[in-house]
Amino acid sequence: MSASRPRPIGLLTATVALLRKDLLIEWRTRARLNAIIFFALATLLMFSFALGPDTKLLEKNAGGYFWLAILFASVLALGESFRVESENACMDGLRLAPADARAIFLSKALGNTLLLTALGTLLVPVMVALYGVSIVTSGVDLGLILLLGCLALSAPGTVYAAISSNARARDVLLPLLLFPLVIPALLSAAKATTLVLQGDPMNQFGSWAGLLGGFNLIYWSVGFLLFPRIIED
Amino acid sequence: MMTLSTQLLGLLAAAAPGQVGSGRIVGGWGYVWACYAITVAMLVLYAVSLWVRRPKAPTDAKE
Amino acid sequence: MGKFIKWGLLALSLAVLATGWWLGLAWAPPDREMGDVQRIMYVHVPLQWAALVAMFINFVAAVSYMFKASWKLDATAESSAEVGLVLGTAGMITGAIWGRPTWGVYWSWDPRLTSQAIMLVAYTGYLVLRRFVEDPEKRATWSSVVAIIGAINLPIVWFSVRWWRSLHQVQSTPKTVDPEMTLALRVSAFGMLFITLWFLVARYRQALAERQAEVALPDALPSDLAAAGGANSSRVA
Amino acid sequence: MPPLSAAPALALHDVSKRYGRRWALARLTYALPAGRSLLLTGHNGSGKTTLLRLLATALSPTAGRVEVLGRDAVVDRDAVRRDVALLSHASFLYEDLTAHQNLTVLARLLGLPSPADAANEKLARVGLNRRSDSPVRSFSAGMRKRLAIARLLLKAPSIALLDEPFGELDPAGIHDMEAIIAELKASGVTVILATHLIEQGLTLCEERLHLQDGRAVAA
Repeated sequence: MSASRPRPIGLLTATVALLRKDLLIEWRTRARLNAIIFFALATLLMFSFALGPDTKLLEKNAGGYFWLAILFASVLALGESFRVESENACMDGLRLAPADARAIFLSKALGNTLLLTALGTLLVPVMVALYGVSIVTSGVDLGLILLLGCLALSAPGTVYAAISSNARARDVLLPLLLFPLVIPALLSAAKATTLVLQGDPMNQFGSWAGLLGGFNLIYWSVGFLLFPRIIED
Repeated sequence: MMTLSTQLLGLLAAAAPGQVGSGRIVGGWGYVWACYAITVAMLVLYAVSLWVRRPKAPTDAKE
Repeated sequence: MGKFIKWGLLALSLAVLATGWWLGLAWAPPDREMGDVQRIMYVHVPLQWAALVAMFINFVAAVSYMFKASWKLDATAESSAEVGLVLGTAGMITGAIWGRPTWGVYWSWDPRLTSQAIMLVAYTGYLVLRRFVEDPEKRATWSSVVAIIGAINLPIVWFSVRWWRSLHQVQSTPKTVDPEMTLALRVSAFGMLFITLWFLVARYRQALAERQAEVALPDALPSDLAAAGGANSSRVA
Repeated sequence: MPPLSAAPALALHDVSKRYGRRWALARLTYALPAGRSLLLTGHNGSGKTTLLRLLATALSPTAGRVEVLGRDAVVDRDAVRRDVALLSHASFLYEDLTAHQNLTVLARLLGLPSPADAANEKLARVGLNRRSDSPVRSFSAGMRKRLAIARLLLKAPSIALLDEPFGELDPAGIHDMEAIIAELKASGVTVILATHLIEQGLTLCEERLHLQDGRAVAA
């Protein structure tokens, strides 16, 4: 063929190219995306029904419910993002292209972070309205926790979604593997969010954000190192 | 790795819960027997499950 | 050696465990504050130690598998996770029962018990994953990844739960223990450890036999391949 | 005969591949001289697809060594991947993206200077330029095959691994595919072709390997 020989591209370029592809697919299947958003909204709503009209209780636990809604939505989003790759063996197509497996991890995890962060941003006003809470300390803190929390759900989530998408009973397997793993992230994100919503007299926000940061550091490295072993065998 | 193992040991091994309040607890043998009975039952059940799942065909004599 | 390990080790461990429990239940004095309830320690603590040993073996086997693939390591990982899950569950149940007379409730969100509960769920997930993957090589690799991540998670869970709880209650500190108690505890712990070892060996043999049956050479092939089977440069030895 | 210095296009040393308890390939040894093209024949399940996937490094052998252009397919995997391209039963196509977007994604991963133009060029080559902005989900099986071959052409491989390229194509499509394969060969690409259409295969390939139960047998 007359075309010039392809030359290898760097990790960053590959990540960006794959991320663009994932976002393009999300955009072209935005009906699916909308369904996930409505699922999260419905989850928030269901908590208020499950607890009855006790506004005090809802207000007190708003941070926890908010993060549970995001966690449930993340399981759906992660499952979808790997279902797209298993259709027509697209993951094989990427591996043989060749795309660096670490770039696949980074693009999937970053794409999922973006999606969840956007979802969380949409959920905040709904939470404020439904649960009657208000942002007491600062919106910047809330944004920081939202970003850190979504990063923390995405890295281990990507690793486990890659595994469970190739196993039987994938829909059960992903939450079973993921939920015990993200408990520390969920716990610190919910705590920190509660502090933002109810005031932070003892200045504990920093420690929870720090814990979340450490969690991210560990699992982004672990995923980066172990993900290639999952998709190459 | 040693650090992790030590940490793990410290994590659960010394899981002897401390006591709350003061004054000696009297009796409570029922709790003690329950613990021992449950443990023995679980170990026996697990042994039985190992027996049930034992390899059907014996492995080669060479191995 | 099979017979000796099978029955000799079992007899030894049962004898040691029975001695340890007898020492704990009849010989050692009751605790100054907890009274006779404290005798739960001689079953609870050995269970927890043994579960930890099993989980640690699982972690080591999983990490080793990442560096050198072998069915023996895979079988070790599988057997230790299962034995650890059984012992850990027993340990958690006895811990909860112990909590009833001492704390007044079965479950107090104590960091250790909570971390352990999370750990048990994680290892249940590990064993379920193994059931749901057909391909032996993939199953071994993926479950190793899950085991490594699960082990890394343990200290994180422990710290976060402790932090989370410490805002509500002060952690109780371990108390000093009488020498008689120490001896009874040690003997019980060794007995439990031997039983664990026996379970591990028995389960390991099963797992290895299953793996070898899964990857056995099919009958349809010419005999030359069967002969070379042991010597080929298989990725998974 | 190829010059002695040239490494064989591909060499299989005692290659076996096991799926569970079944051997898909059993101790296969074969060397394809440089500059020749290979026809793989055999019944369904004889190991043709497995062999192509091994050569494409989509699988690694259970035992034995696979060499592509003198490089070990396991040790030098990434280098081998850049040399080969696989047309497989699975199309590697994203259903939700358009034909053009599918090719652009690959062109970016390959580091081609102008991905969109390269994609357009290959779409025109396989006669899909009028449907370039339709999502793959709306494509027929034959159109998917054409798009998949465009994907292969985009990679400009030294070795093209074609697994049943004529399947699901109408007579005109088969004719086009033959032309494309002839063109690949003319430009110096080694073609490894697995097909049931033996006449077409024999006109395109100089060498033939007949597989039966994962072993090479005389056709």
